[in-house]
Amino acid sequence: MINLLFFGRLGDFAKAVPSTLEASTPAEARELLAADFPDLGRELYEPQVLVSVNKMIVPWDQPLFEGSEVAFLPPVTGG
Amino acid sequence: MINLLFFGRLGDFAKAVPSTLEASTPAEARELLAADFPDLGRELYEPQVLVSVNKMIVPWDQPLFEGSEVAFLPPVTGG
Amino acid sequence: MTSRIRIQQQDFDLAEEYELLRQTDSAVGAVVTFSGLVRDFEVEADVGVEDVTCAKKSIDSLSLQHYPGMTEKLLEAIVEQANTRWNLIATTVIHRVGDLAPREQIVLVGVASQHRAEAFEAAQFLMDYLKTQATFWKSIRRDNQQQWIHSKASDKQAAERWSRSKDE
Amino acid sequence: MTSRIRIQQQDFDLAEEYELLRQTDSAVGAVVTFSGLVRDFEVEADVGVEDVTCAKKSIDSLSLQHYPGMTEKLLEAIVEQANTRWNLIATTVIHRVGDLAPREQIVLVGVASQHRAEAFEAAQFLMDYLKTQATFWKSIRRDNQQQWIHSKASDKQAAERWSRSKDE
Repeated sequence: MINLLFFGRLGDFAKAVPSTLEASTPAEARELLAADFPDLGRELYEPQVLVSVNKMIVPWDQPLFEGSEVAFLPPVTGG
Repeated sequence: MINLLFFGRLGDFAKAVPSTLEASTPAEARELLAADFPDLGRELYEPQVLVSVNKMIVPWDQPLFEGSEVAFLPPVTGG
Repeated sequence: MTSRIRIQQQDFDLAEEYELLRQTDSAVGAVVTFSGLVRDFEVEADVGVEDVTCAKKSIDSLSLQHYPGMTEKLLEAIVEQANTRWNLIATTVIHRVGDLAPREQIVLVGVASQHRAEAFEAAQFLMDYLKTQATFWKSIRRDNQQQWIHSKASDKQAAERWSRSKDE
Repeated sequence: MTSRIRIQQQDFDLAEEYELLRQTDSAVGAVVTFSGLVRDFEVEADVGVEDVTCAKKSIDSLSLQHYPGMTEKLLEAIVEQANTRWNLIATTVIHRVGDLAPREQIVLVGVASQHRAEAFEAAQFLMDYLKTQATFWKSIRRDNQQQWIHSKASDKQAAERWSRSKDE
């Protein structure tokens, strides 16, 4: 099981989404989420959305392990 | 008569210089000063030295009038 | 280099942070501070059929979310990059999170160095990178509706100029 | 634009000036301040027969002379130029004169604007022009001897970059 986090506008689309999932890469997690939650899926496939695993930005095919924290990050807007 | 002011390092060379003079341009004032005070003269002829009349930077041939305030300004070093 | 990084809900005191920066060392000749404040409006693009117009729309409040644990690491990396590029004596980065009203302080970046050029450049660099790399997300509230702010192309461009060359 | 220009012997309070800048208008989104401090040394060039070396020499105090009446006019002109180039909401320029000990504040430049780029650029512009155009002269005291500071080529170059083009 991996833990899921959604930030910024992605959080609005992820209100009904479970906080854990079985997936071996972020890409697979995104695919599974898009199948069940098409509105969220459209957002996650936006090219500007990045993914982090355990608080490091990673490529979408990064291998995941039990307990990995996977966060979906829209473009940042701080400052 | 015109009034003379010397700023920065020029002040060190102008301690014995009278505070007024008869001159029709800053160039003439400088010439008269250089004749009487050769050390000051060398400083005043440095190309970086500017002259102001009544607190405005002017060319050396600017006409002077009774009571004009002529200031000799070495490169500034504030801030 | 002395570096202070804080992410907090409460307000900060520029005077206090400035004193810490200037007192770090007797070699400090320049201190630059940048404070970002909540304006009472946001500029929004209205994309029409034939053209794009920009309108100022007033806001009731701003809200800042961040990714705890990740933001701190990213800010540390940004400060470390600035310190590699310039010869800095001390830096301060404070970013607030949570709900903020118009006119409140959002962010403070402060840099102490020997000379002014490096303090100015490093402060600008820190802000440009913070805006485009640190995991903060801003939303505005207006008429009881929350709306996420879009990232700005101008911020991306501002950050990109630092990767072109050091002296550009 | 609100502009405050002061030349004074007494110290200034950054916090007070910052509050004035940020409270000018609810459209203020960015405030940049630059503070110049007296360092406890001056870098001096020793011109030898074969090469030029630079040495840090400690100082006891700094003294600032200016041309009353002329300096104010020049600072006003510099601020006016900045305001023509950038869209500014408020500016503050304070320069101290007289004797200053190491670690004391010499100069403050503050700029409030809507966006950070213009505040950063205008503050840098004000400092670069103040350094090369305002009628201040600095001397240092060391072992009871007064010595006038030479103007720096780097300051002249810093000011010249603004005349090349607005966006460079």
